[in-house]
Order: sequence, then structure tokens, then C-alpha cells
Amino acid sequence: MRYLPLSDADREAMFARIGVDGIDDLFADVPRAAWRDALVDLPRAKSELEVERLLSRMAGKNVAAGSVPFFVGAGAYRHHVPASVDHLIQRSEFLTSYTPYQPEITQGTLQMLFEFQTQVAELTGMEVANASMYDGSTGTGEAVLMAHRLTRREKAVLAGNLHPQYRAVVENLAHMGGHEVVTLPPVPVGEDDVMALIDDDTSCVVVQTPDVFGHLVDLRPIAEKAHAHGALLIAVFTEAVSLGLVESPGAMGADIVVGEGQSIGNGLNFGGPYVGLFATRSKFVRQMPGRLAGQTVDAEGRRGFVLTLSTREQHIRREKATSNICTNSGLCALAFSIHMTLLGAEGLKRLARINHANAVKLAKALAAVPGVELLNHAYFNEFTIRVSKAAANVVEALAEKGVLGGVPVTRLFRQNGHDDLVIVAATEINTDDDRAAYAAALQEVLA
Amino acid sequence: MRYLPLSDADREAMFARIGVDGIDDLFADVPRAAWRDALVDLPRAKSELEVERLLSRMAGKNVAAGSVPFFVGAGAYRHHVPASVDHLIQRSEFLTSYTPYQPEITQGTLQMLFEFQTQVAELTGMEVANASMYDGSTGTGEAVLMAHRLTRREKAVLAGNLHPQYRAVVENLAHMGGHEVVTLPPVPVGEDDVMALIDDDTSCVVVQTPDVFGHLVDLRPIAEKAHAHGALLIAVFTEAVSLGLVESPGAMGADIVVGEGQSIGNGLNFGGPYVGLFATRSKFVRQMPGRLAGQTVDAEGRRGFVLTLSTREQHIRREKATSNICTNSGLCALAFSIHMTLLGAEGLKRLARINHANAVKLAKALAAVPGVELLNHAYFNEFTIRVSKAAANVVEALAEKGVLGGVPVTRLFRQNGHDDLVIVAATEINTDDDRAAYAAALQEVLA
Amino acid sequence: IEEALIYETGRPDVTGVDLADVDDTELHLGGLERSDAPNLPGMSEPEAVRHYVRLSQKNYAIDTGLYPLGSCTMKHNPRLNEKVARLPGFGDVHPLQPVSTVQGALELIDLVANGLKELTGMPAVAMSPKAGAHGELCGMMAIKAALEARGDARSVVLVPESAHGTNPATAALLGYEVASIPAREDGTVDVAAVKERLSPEVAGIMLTNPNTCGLFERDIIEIADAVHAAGAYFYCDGANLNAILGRVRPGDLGIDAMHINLHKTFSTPHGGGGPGAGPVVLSEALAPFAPLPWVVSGKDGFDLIEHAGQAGAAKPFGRMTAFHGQMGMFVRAAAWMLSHGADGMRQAAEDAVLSANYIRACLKDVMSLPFGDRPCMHEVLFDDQFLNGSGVTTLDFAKAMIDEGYHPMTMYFPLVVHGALLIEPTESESKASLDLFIATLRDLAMAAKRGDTERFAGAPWYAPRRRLDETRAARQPVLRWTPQAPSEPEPKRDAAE
Amino acid sequence: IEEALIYETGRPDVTGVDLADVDDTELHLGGLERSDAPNLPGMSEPEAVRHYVRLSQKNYAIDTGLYPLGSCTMKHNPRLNEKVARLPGFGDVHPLQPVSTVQGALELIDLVANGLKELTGMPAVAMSPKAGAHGELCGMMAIKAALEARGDARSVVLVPESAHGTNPATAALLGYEVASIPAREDGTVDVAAVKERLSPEVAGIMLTNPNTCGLFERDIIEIADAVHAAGAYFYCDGANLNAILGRVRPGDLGIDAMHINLHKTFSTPHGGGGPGAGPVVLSEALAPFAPLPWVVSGKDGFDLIEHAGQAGAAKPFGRMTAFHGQMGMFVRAAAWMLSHGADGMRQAAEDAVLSANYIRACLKDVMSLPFGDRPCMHEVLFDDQFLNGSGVTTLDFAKAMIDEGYHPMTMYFPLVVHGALLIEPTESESKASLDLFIATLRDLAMAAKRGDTERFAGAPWYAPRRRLDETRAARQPVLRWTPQAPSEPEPKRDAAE
Repeated sequence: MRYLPLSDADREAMFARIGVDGIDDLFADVPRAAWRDALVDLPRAKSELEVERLLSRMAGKNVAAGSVPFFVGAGAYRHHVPASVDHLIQRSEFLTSYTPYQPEITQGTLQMLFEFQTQVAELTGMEVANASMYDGSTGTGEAVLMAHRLTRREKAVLAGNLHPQYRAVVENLAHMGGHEVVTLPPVPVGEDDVMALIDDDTSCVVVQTPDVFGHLVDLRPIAEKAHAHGALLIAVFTEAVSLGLVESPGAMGADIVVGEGQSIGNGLNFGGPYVGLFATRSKFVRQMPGRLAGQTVDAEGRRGFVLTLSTREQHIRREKATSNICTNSGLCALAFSIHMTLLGAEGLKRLARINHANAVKLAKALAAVPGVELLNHAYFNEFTIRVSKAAANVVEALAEKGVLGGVPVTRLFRQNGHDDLVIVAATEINTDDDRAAYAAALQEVLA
Repeated sequence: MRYLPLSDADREAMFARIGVDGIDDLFADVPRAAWRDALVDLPRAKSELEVERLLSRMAGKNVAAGSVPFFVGAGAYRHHVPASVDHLIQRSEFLTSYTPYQPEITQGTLQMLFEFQTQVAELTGMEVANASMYDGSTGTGEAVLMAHRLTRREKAVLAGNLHPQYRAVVENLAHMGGHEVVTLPPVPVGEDDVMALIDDDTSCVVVQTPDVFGHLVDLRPIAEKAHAHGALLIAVFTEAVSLGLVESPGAMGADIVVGEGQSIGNGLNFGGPYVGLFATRSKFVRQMPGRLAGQTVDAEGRRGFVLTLSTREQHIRREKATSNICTNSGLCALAFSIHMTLLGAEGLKRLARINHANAVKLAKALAAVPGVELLNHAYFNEFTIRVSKAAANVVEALAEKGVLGGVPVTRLFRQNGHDDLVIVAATEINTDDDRAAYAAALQEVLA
Repeated sequence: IEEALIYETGRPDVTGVDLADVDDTELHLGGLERSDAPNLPGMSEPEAVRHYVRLSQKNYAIDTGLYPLGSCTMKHNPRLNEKVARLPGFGDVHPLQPVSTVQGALELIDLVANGLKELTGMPAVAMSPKAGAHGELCGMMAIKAALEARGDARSVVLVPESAHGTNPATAALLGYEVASIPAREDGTVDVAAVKERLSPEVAGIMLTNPNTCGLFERDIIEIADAVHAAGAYFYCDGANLNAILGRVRPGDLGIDAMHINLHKTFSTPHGGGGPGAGPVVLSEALAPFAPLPWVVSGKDGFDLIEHAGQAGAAKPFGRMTAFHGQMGMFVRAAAWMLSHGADGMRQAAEDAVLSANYIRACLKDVMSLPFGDRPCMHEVLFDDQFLNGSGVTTLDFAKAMIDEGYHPMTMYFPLVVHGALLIEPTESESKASLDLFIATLRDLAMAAKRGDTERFAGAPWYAPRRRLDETRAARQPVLRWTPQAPSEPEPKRDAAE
Repeated sequence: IEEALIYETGRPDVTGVDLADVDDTELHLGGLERSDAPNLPGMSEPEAVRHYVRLSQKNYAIDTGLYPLGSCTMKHNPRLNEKVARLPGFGDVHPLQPVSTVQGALELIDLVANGLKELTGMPAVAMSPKAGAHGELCGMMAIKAALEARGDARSVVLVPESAHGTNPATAALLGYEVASIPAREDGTVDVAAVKERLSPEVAGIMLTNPNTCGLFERDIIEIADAVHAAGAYFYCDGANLNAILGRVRPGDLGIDAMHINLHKTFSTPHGGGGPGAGPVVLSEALAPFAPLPWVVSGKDGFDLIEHAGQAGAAKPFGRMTAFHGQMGMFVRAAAWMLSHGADGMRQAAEDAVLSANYIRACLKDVMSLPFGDRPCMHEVLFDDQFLNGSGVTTLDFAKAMIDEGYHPMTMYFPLVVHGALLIEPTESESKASLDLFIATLRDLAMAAKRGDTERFAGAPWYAPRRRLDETRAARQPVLRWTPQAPSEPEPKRDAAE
């Protein structure tokens, strides 16, 4: 087997050195009843050629986003990732290194995380950020728990237009931990009433912008009301590129900002792995979950970086930890950080402008199709349209015509009956031809 | 421009430091008549996304070998290359390093070349090998010149079944240098009369095995006759994998062995870059062309490697050099060496056995098609068939049916009128399904 | 060579990405345009590539040397797996594309799910958890949901002292009280203590097997029976599944839930700390409570169950994460499973165990085994008794390994052993590599006993950094670059370890 | 850390490649089965990956630092180019597939060919040469063929003293006598000397422009006119095309043939010494003699001319290589051309020239310029006059740069200058990077002048190896591993530089 260096002769020599007759002697502690002598019922070893062929065939059954006009978003976005990003993250020294427990020989990962934390803080308009979460949704769940710890209250208020899968994650975590969550129904046209639910028992209010329907939300009045009641504002985003153009949650008064970083540096990957961004105010840092890289000096006084404030973490605090998190999304954070370094503030802003412009052009083109109504006034690169037929069928029919046209709202909100709505995203990858193809296909489907 | 780090402000500061007004001052030596003020007539800069899209579209117009049943050989072969090979050769420290002129900081390349040279010598059954040539064909040309230098004779005898493009390279180099070349016509059925041409003026006889039609050639009698006349035997191969199963040229008496190493570690790449292998006897080493890595010690007595015997080379010897070669195929040699290290002798032998077995199976399947005649008795993974229609049309018709079935002999030997012959190659990549598809398609085409 | 921060060399007005011009006419932002200019330094591509290449050169990695980090399982990461994960059909597919356009992706998830079920002998698996700890959470949620479904809220979870810190942290997240179970003299869980603490208030036990001392819990079936008899569930931490893969099926031991670290047992790369993937296999009893979403296979192909309303008789407890889990890791794990096959996976487990025991046998005379000279599983645990009186600490010993070109083993874990040194070689090392490692450790142990303390106390001497001051980092946290803070801290301050 | 040879750690019976079983029944080898067992060591994949990763760590590369190797043009290698070269439609296409199945490949070659013609202002290009020296050979063959076609065999080629060694070697390969042309005081070719040596026996002149001293040959048009008047042809070595790309077109200078190093000007990676690619642009006069094969475009798409019989009125002199040239390099060069565009390529040339002059301006007071303080092109040439009396040689100076983290510049070339130091920064370095390099060289120059000879004579001190004994390597050549030879040479022998 190509991955196993030991030969049978090696094994025999090692058994002899250990002083056993064979491998079974080393499994002596396993109860005989649990011994399994036969191989498990799976195929035997395959050559690299066979494995590659088999998986390529499987991959070939999917419609790759890059092979068609593509407008699917709702929490994950197809952006162009520079080739150097994927090259660099595949360097052995990044790819096959572990969590940097031995800082003297993992300064590469640690310095990168320190840079990443600074980038995330700047991007979100906050003071401090952690070294990443699993993804935006689990980060949102952790943010709510953090707000509970900070306020010593146990009721979270969720805006109706929070991504419903994020909501489900928060609700599940809260319910399982015995906390309360209050949620509004979704409002596709974008008029949400979340402020009315904030009271003196509220630990936090969770608002997404751009929200799941693409609406931009002014967080300032919400922050004001939350703060007046001693609650925290948790701002959520699923499209990190929006922060290149839209007012930062930090500037609008958010206390915790959490979001999905996939858009920068990371591919779609059918939903994972992604990278959760998590930022907050400095004063809250000791209740922040997740890993943190910090600056220090070595024995010769040279600057260096270590994982720090681990007294918050499970491997030290055990049941008193801020979170049970152990693994983060280090490699995805690296991809984010490299792409962000290539972009710079100026590049990010221009990228965001192109995304917005492409969305505006697309919205116009689709709104001109008979039977289509645009629901959004203020949006970044995503919006919602009402169509004159069942949205799920329309999206399926578009797919048959080779256009991946968006997400029917019923895919996300099963029970809400908004079955004529499609969430549509546009990014810098879309060309004029893509937009024309979409509009033409939609016209045919709705005719 | 994303690849240019200098900003306009940087440029201004640098002009000031230099003491010039602008870039034009630095081009003052260029005759005014040759100044070109306008941009050349090519498109302006494109984004990475645009370039990738444009080139992907172009690539999409080709039929990739891996996408169809594939049987094309005649000098280049599609083998499976382990993913780790391509990963390793893309490491920055290998990919973006120069010729190892500073051995203290290029031991990676130098040790690899030393290992490569040993592998090539062992593979060919020779004593010493160089650090690679451009490809097999130019290596063959260099081998003939080397034989001239060694024998002080100027007439080379070429077997008729030498790959005709190799022959063309040798003839061109010889004619341009004022040497003589005698060549036999090709013999598709494999009976060559090269021995008859060897006389006391012959510097070398050049024989390929397996030859261009796939026939294996016993070099021993040819070596004997050549040596009897004071001539050298240059053995050529285009399929390095054959050496895992077939008697080595060294063991059969060759004095110089030269061949194409593409089969090991390197892709098809539409003909290049490839890697020429070049091996000979130790006593001939100072007339060998190309780079050589050699072992030595450093100032602390530790083993190390350097480029050596450069007194043969152009940068020292100038017009007295053994060759004008400067660049080699370092990265392709690295790919060859890694793949060979993964294979080992045992793996190479098995790989060769599978190739041969697949060729035998394919030959049987095709010979069973009405209108097909197999010309070969002894072959490795390639053979020639006679078909009942014009071979070029047959191959084209097969391509239209999605089978790349081989090379019509007329593609290689324009003037020889063997227009009913197809050279067919089989490797480990071919499956039973591939063979069945070929036989079925051929049957239809010949019907 | 020092590498500056991007904040010291990059500039916000520089970009290494060329983008089309865009006309500024129309904005539909509702007046919410960004008002501040974030400090995000940019670089041209050559500068950025060099920065990250040079940073990477300051890292140790499994590709550069043996990485014996116990319980972390640093094994070879095949590059084939990276290649297939990047096939456009896997890497460039959106989680919310129509199901008809992602049949191959669902097939892949199903393939991995079936492999995990077969290897563990368990009837169900929840694929979406994002990492090991997330899988633990998922498994314990399933237990909580099952208890609630039968109207039997319980409040206590039993956790052995030797457990990973994630175990008590997970129990606490769900509001459980954690009751600690002591270890026996031999490093395994005390069955009697378990039985004693079982009560109608106990929701379950969280146990690692093979345990964190590298030992197989001999009495595991007895424990499982006792737990079930008390109406509780048995959660197994699957971090060490790699020791028994293909030889022992957790399902045959009476386990109800176990997470599987695909980034350990199935060799998806760790990437400097993640991403991982932590699917959870579930027993018949817990299977109905598995979280959304999951893949089902029907006559028209594969489908996704994403909502409770589609779940039929099942009672999913909720959702662990947006979308469908760590697809990128599933592809890599699938390639690993297919490459090894049933035979290769069993062999991998056996080689991992053999290599750990070989290290044990070759070092037991110069280092100290806390639980006597008995076979271990895939990792071997030493304590610091052999350093007694030498003036060398476990930490010093580990740091001195860096100077010999090795990543240190896991230190001070598990907590049940004083000055623990936990070594996991994995199946990826050749005998020559193991022999060199053993010789180096023998040499170090001898040097420590000889009292060559300077070599140890000052170590590492030959790393990109000398020992780093972790206390200072925690007491005066600097968690981000700031223009105000001096970029160079004051020089010459001794490390306080 | 030392890395053993594969011959010391691998074994012929080990393999890191899994292959299907094969039945041994039928062999059709005509009795020519291999009789010996070659010593080809194998390794499992984890061992092999680690071996090559560790070897790579002993290399310097443009991705790890500034690489100022004059005349070698180590500029940034974009990773996009590596990615597109690996598209199956380019990387996985056979050179002898039916032309109907490779239309995109032919289009790509045509795209690059057109780019080269436009950038050089030349009417034709031969794409097949495999590297710079091969391109030289091709260009000189075209000249020889043109002369022969007019029945005018000539015997002499003029080559300046400062030329690359490949120039005289190429001329000699074709049987020409090489006549050397001296340089003027100012480092350029002596026009008078050229005119003096021109005769009916002179086939052509081989001249580098910008020349190897980093200077543009001011009188090049005059030289070209004189050469043409004498019935000879003008070969230009295009190694330094990167200095004038988009600003000066060689075709406007009267050049008849010029090779283009795609691995220099167009940034295809050097790969530790190759592969390169050396297309040759040709004037109207030489175009008919271009070697086979070439791509033509017709109304039905692209076609390949592979045989003289298909060549129409052209008289191809023959063939340089099997197949169609370095396709893999063409794709990378195409990506570079398209990415930069007409504007970016001109800017790249200007930045390369600017950076070289900036180094010149910043170092001229501490190092010595052989030809006075005048603008250079893309590289700046110093001589060793500034080291006079310091006891430090050019070689010592260069080796000391290694200890500062830099690859040395080109040394002792061109030969026309004593102790030459030829620095080419390229357009890929930021101003900050140039400033650091300049500061380091100033510091070294000052140290040399101070007489700190030990630092220099012993350098490098901090590299994977101290100075290597090249004399020993040449006198007692060990060109391959052998089981007999002791794998460790006797220790402690001083370097003999």
C-alpha cells in the first residue's frame, strides 16, 4: 500500500524487538467479543489511477458553477480567487502543520493569524477579532452565547431576515443549553420589526445585513435601542465583500460582529469548509470564544507570536471554558488573509463596487422580464424577485436551460409560503452574456 | 498591474535619486529612429479572471487525452503520474530557482540531479548519465556529434525505423555541421538492414528500440558489428517505461544511450517540455554534452554537490565546447526522478508488465476486427496495424467517434506511401472498456 | 531572516488584483455607503507570494519531519486527495444549487457516510458537524434529545479525568453538570467508580477509547452495559479511532454516539489548526434524533432532507450548521478510504499500533512508563519520572527535541499523569525514521540524566525563535497590529516559562 | 538537517505506487526480457514526499528572495500561468493527435507567435526551439541556409568578446570560424572593428542587445547596415529583450534573426535550470528558411505544416526537434502576455530599467562602474576595482551576500570586465526590497573596504553548505552514487577556490 512505509520484514523485526509474536498480541486488551477477524465490508485498496477515475466520474455528475451562468448566493458566493492563493495554501508547511502549540517552530501560522485578526477587525470596524470560527452560522451561535455571558441574560432576539439556517443553528444551541430565543417571521420586502422585541431581559439582538433577501439594514437605530436596554447588538453578514462598500457594523454600533468569510479566498465547496469571522470590542475579549494569536517576545527579545488567552479555552478550563471549540478554520483563514492582502483596501472597494454594479445591472435586466418584480430598494450584490410561477419550478426549469438562477425562498423557509420568490446573487464573475442568458431563459420559463 | 510592485510615487522618487527627469532619459542610448512611442498593437492588460477565461476557452477546443479512449504514442505516451509528483515540482524552491550556479544555496536541485543521473544510468544499464537534455530527439542529435568527436569520423548510419522526427533532427544537425548521414528507408514489418551499412568510416550507428513501429530490436549483433569496425552504437528509445521489462541497451552493448524520459513523471503537453535522457560509458564522459552534477565536500568536510566538468561547456569553453547547450530540462528531470523514486525497480517492472499486457490485449482485440492486420511479433506497448482503408481517414473517423486511435504512418513518413498503417500505443491507463470501444469503433469505420 | 508584518510593508492603496473599471453612476445602497477607510494593506502579487512563502518556511509540518503529537494524529496527507477535492464538480458547487445538479456531490457524501457506518458498525451518521468538538456537541445533543423525547430530563454527565478538555466543555454547553470519574492505577477508567456514580440523574458518560493514555478500555463493554442499565447513553470520543480502524467496531462495544475526526483518522490535512470535520455515528436509539440535513437515496437518485417537515418519522433535534457539512473534507476522506480499502485501513491501524509499541519497547529503559510495561495502542505515554532530579522539565525536554529537528510530542496531557509525554508516530513513518527518532530521544534522555541542563533549559537554540514568553502574551495581550503600538517590543526580556 | 540520498534510504523492492496485478501468461518480447535488476530505489509516498520537500528547503528561489542574477532575469512567476498550463486541454494533449482535435492548441501557438512578431516587429517566427541556445542554433541555421540557397557559402562569424558563451559555441557547431570583436572603452561593440572584419567570408555577426554589460548598442543600426552591405546577416541574442519590450522593436534595428528566451522575458519558471523555450523571430530574408513545423491559419481553422512537401514556396532548412516546441512554456508565456498587455509589458521593461539604474545610482559611490556613470538598461555592471587592496575577491563578495539572505549576482561575466558583478533586479522588486538590497550591499562594500576579510573569505557561514570544493569535484569526478564508493567522503578538507 503506497502510503504505508513498513514492509513485512520491518514488521517482523519490530515485533521481535517488542517481544510479541504478532499484531494480535498488541490488541490483547480488546475484549474478544469485539474482535473482528474479517475485513469490514468495503472494497479493497485501489490504485491512485482508479481512485481518481472514480471520483472524477462522481464529480462529473455535478454542474460546476463555473461551467454555466451562475447566480446562486444566499450565504455562499462565487468569487474569483487568485491562483496564487490556492498555490500558497497548498504549501506543505501550511497545509500539513498542526495547531501551533509549539510557537518556536510555527511562527508562520501564528504571524499569519495575527495578521488575519487585524484584517478582520479592520474589515468589520471592530477592535479585536479571533483566529476564526468553523463558519458564519456556528459563529453566530457562539456570539449569542457570548452575549449571554456578558449580559448575564438569557434571551436572544433574532431578526426575521436572518439566514434561516443561521437561525436554526442559534435556536438549536440555545434550546439545548436552556436559553430563550425570540424570532420574527421573515419579511421578504424588508420591513422588519425587530426593535419592538427588545426589552430589559434581552441579552442580544441579532441582525443580518445584507439580510437573507439582500436588503441592506441600517443598524444604528437598532444598536441605540439595544444599548438603551442593556442588550448587545450582534451584527451578522454572509457576504464579506459587502464590507468593501457598505458601512461597517462597527461604525453602526455593533458589539459583536460575526459573519461568513468564504467570499474572500475560498471556493464554494458545496457548503464547507468555510471560515467564520468573529470580532468584538476589546473590553469583551475575555468572553470571546475561539483561538487567539498574540504578540510577545522570545528569550532574545525578538518579536514573536503565540496562541494566548487560552485560559478561556477548553483544554485549560474544561467545563468552565467559553466554548468547546478546539479546531478552527486555519487554512481557510489563511486563504482569506492572502486574498485580502492581494486586494488591499483599494482592491476590496473596487471589487465591491463591481459586485454592486453587476447586481444593479442584473436587477434591471430581470425586472424587465414580464412576470418579474424586484423586491429590493437597497441591496449590495443580492436581491429577491417575485416571479409569476412557482419559484422552485422556475429555478429547476432554468437549470435545465443551463442557468443556475438563484435560490427559491422555499428552499430556505419551508413553512412560510413565499413560494414565488427567488433570491438572486451577482458577483464580479458574471458577464454581460451571463446576464443576457439569464434574462432570456427566465423570459422563456415564465412565458 | 498586479505583477508590478512599483507605484508611480515610487517611480518618481527613484528618478529623482538617479537624477533623471523620467524614463526616457534612461533610454537615451537607443537611436531615435528606433523609439516607439505608441504601444505595440496588442490588447491591453487583462485581469486574472479574464485571462483564465480566455485560455480555458481555448483549451476547451482541444480533445484532452484523458477524456476519451486514448491510444496515441509514436514518441510520447500518456501514463498516470502520481499527484504528489506535480505537487512537489510546483514547490517554489524547485520551480522558481535558477540553474544551481551557487551550490551552497541550491543543494536541493543539485542532490536531485545527482540522484537523477544515477537513476538514468541504472535504467539504461550504463555507467554515467548527464543532468538531462531538451528531449529525446535533440539528445540523439547530440549523441551523434559526440560519437563524431570520440571516433574522429564524420559518418553516422541511421536505422530506417528511427523515429522520423528524430532522424530529421540528426540529419539537420549533421548537414548544417558538414557531417554525413546515411539512412535506410523505414521498414514497417521490422526487418531492417542497418548492419550492412556499417563500415570503417562509420562513426556511429543509431538504432531505436522499441522502434517507431513498436518492434523490439536485438541490439547485440549490431553492437558487435559496429565495434568490429571501430564505430559506436547509439541506442535510442522513446518509451522509457519499456526499460522496466526489456533488456537494457547497456546490457546489449550500446555505447551511448539516449531517449525520451517524458513517460515517467511528465504529461503529454502537446509535445513539450519533455526531458532527454543521455547515458554513456565512464570513459566517454568528458565528451558528453550537457550539465553534470558531481559530488564533493564543503569547507567543513560535509558531502555536497556542484555542477562539474564545466570545462566541457560553452560558458567556459565557448567555441571549443562539446555543445552549445545552456538550459536543460531540470524541472522535467525532477518530475522523472520523483516518479522513478515512487516506482522503484519493482514498481517500474510491474508498470512495464501492465503496459505490455494491455498492448497484447489490445493487439488481439484489434486483430480480430475484419480488415485489420497486426504487423508486429515482438513489441512492448506499441504496435502497427495495417487497415483496409486509408489510415489517415480511419484515424480521423475514429476521432469523430470519440476514440483517439493512434498515429497514421503518413503523419510521420510523408513520402513513403505506407498509407494503410496506423501506429497504436497502449498503456496502463487503458481499461477493458477503452479497448472494447476502440475495437467497436474500428469495426464500424472499416465496415 | 525576519519577515515583517503585512501592516509594515503593505499599503491600503496598493493592490495585487487587477479589476475592471466600473462606472460610478448608480448606487442602490440606501445611503449606507462605507464612511471609514479600513486599514487593509495591499501588496503586488510578487510581494505577497514572497511574504507567505517566507512565513511558511517558519513552520514545521508533517511533510518536513516526524510529528509525534499524541492524540493529534499527524499522518501523511496524500496529494491525490488535494487534487480530487479541487475538481470543479466538487470544489466549485454551491450548497443551494438545485438537487438535480449536485447528484455526484450527494453520492460522495453518501459514500463517506456508508464507509463510516461500516467501519464503526453503527446504523446512522450525522455528517454536518464541522470538527471533533462540534461532533461531540452533536452527539450529546442527540442524547439530550432522546432523553427529552422520553420525558426523562437528566442533569449529570460522567467524564473521566483523563478526557480531552472538549468533553467537559461540551457537557457544560448543554447545561449538564460534569461528574469526574477517576482513573485506575493502570490508566483505564474505574468501572466500579462508574457504576457507583450512575443514577437516574445521569444522562450519559463521555469516554475516549482507546483512551488518552493510549490504552484500550478493557472493561468497555461492562461499562456500556451498566450505563444502558441506568437508562443513560454512552458517548465515545472517537479521536483515537485510528488505532482500531477495521479491527474493532465501536458499534460492537455498546456505544451510542461517537464523533470521528476526519482530519485525524482519515488524514484530511490539519492546515495549521483546521478545518476539520466531525461526523457522528449514532446507535439505533439515537438515530432518529440526528440533526438536519441528510442525504437520502431513492429510485430517482439522491435527495437532501433539509427541513423537519421532510423528515418523515425522524425527529431531528435541529441543525448544527448552515449547509451540509465539510464537503471538502469528505472528498479527501473518500479518497483516503478508497485508496486504502478495507485491507489498507486495517493495516494502517495495525502499523500505527505497532510503531507506538516499537517506540515504547525501545525507550522504556531510558524513559518512564506510568502504567508499567504493557502494550499500548497507537500512542505511547511516558511520564517525567525519568527526569526526576535532573533539573530538566517535561517542557525543557520537549523544546530540546526542536533542536534535533523534531516537533515535540504532546506534553502535560493527559492530566492524570505527571509531566506527561504522549507520543503518536502514526502508520506513516518508516522503520528508519522511527529508529532515528528513537536514537535521538535516547540521546536526549541520557543527556538529561547526565545533568546537561543548559542544553534543555535554553532550548530551542536553532529554531526561528528562541523560547517565547507566553505569560507576557497573556498578561499584556497584543491581539492585533495597531499603528500606535511600537511594532518592536522592548528588547531583551527573559522568557518566563 | 542532512538529507540522505534516495540510494541510501530507498530500496528497489519498495514501491510508492499501487498497480493492478497482472497475469504473467503471455509475453511478446521476442526473448528480449530484461536480464539484470536495475538499482532503482523505491519509497512509500510519505517518505518520498518528505525527501523532496526537505531537498527543496535547501534551495534559494525567486519566491524566497531577490535573485539578482544578471542576464538570467529572475522575475516573478505568476501562479495563474502554472494553473492554465495544467488545463487538460493544454497539458493533456498529444502532439500527434488529429489536427481537428487540437484546434485550441494551435490557436494558442498562433497567439504567442503573433505576440512575439508584434513585439519584435519581425515578420516570422520559428516556435520549435527548446531553449535560448537552441534558438541561437536555429537562427544561425536559417542564416546558413539562406547563404547556401544563394550559393554563397561563407566561413566566418563575428562575435564580440562580451558575448554569452553560447554564441561562439553555436557558431562552431555549424562549422563556422569565430572571429572575436573587441569592445570599446565604453563597453559597447566597436563599429570600426566590425567594419574592418567584414568580408565576403563573413556569414554574419552575433550580437547581444542590450549587451551583456547592460548597455544598449548605440550604433546598432550602423552595424546592421554594414553587415547587410557586406552580404552578411545580423543575428541578435535576445536574452535581454526584457529591457526594451514594447519600447524598441528589434525589427526596426535591422536584425535578421533573434531568439527569445520565454523563460526570461516572458517569465516562464526556470525550474532549477529548465525547461526553457527559445522561439526565433526572423526577417523577411530569412523567413522562407524557417524550420518545420509551423502553424497556419485557414478558413477551416488551424493546420500544421510538418513536412517540406506541405510547405509551398517556403524552403524549410529542416527540423530542430521532434514535435512542435515547448507548448507548456507557450501557455505560460501567453498568460503573461495577456495579463500584462501592451501597456503592462512596456511598463515592465521600464520598471526593470528603472530599478537597475536605481541600484546603480545608490551604489556607485561604494562600488565601481567600469564604464563610468551613465545610464544602464535592465542590469548594472560593476567591476572589482572597489575591492582592490581589500583582500576580498569578487567571489568572496558574492558568497558573503548569501549570509545576508541574498542570492549572489552573476560573477566574472562578461569577461571584458575584471571581476565583473552583474546585477539584474527585474521589474518584480518593490522599492522597499530594492532599498534593503542596496543597504546590504553598501554595508558589505564598506566591510570589505574596512578589511573585514574573514567575513568574506569564509562565506557563506549560514547556508545549507559552506563553500564547496569545485576543484575536487572536477578532478575526482563522482557523477553518480555507487555502492562501492564510500557515501561519506573523508571529512575536513579545505575548499580550494
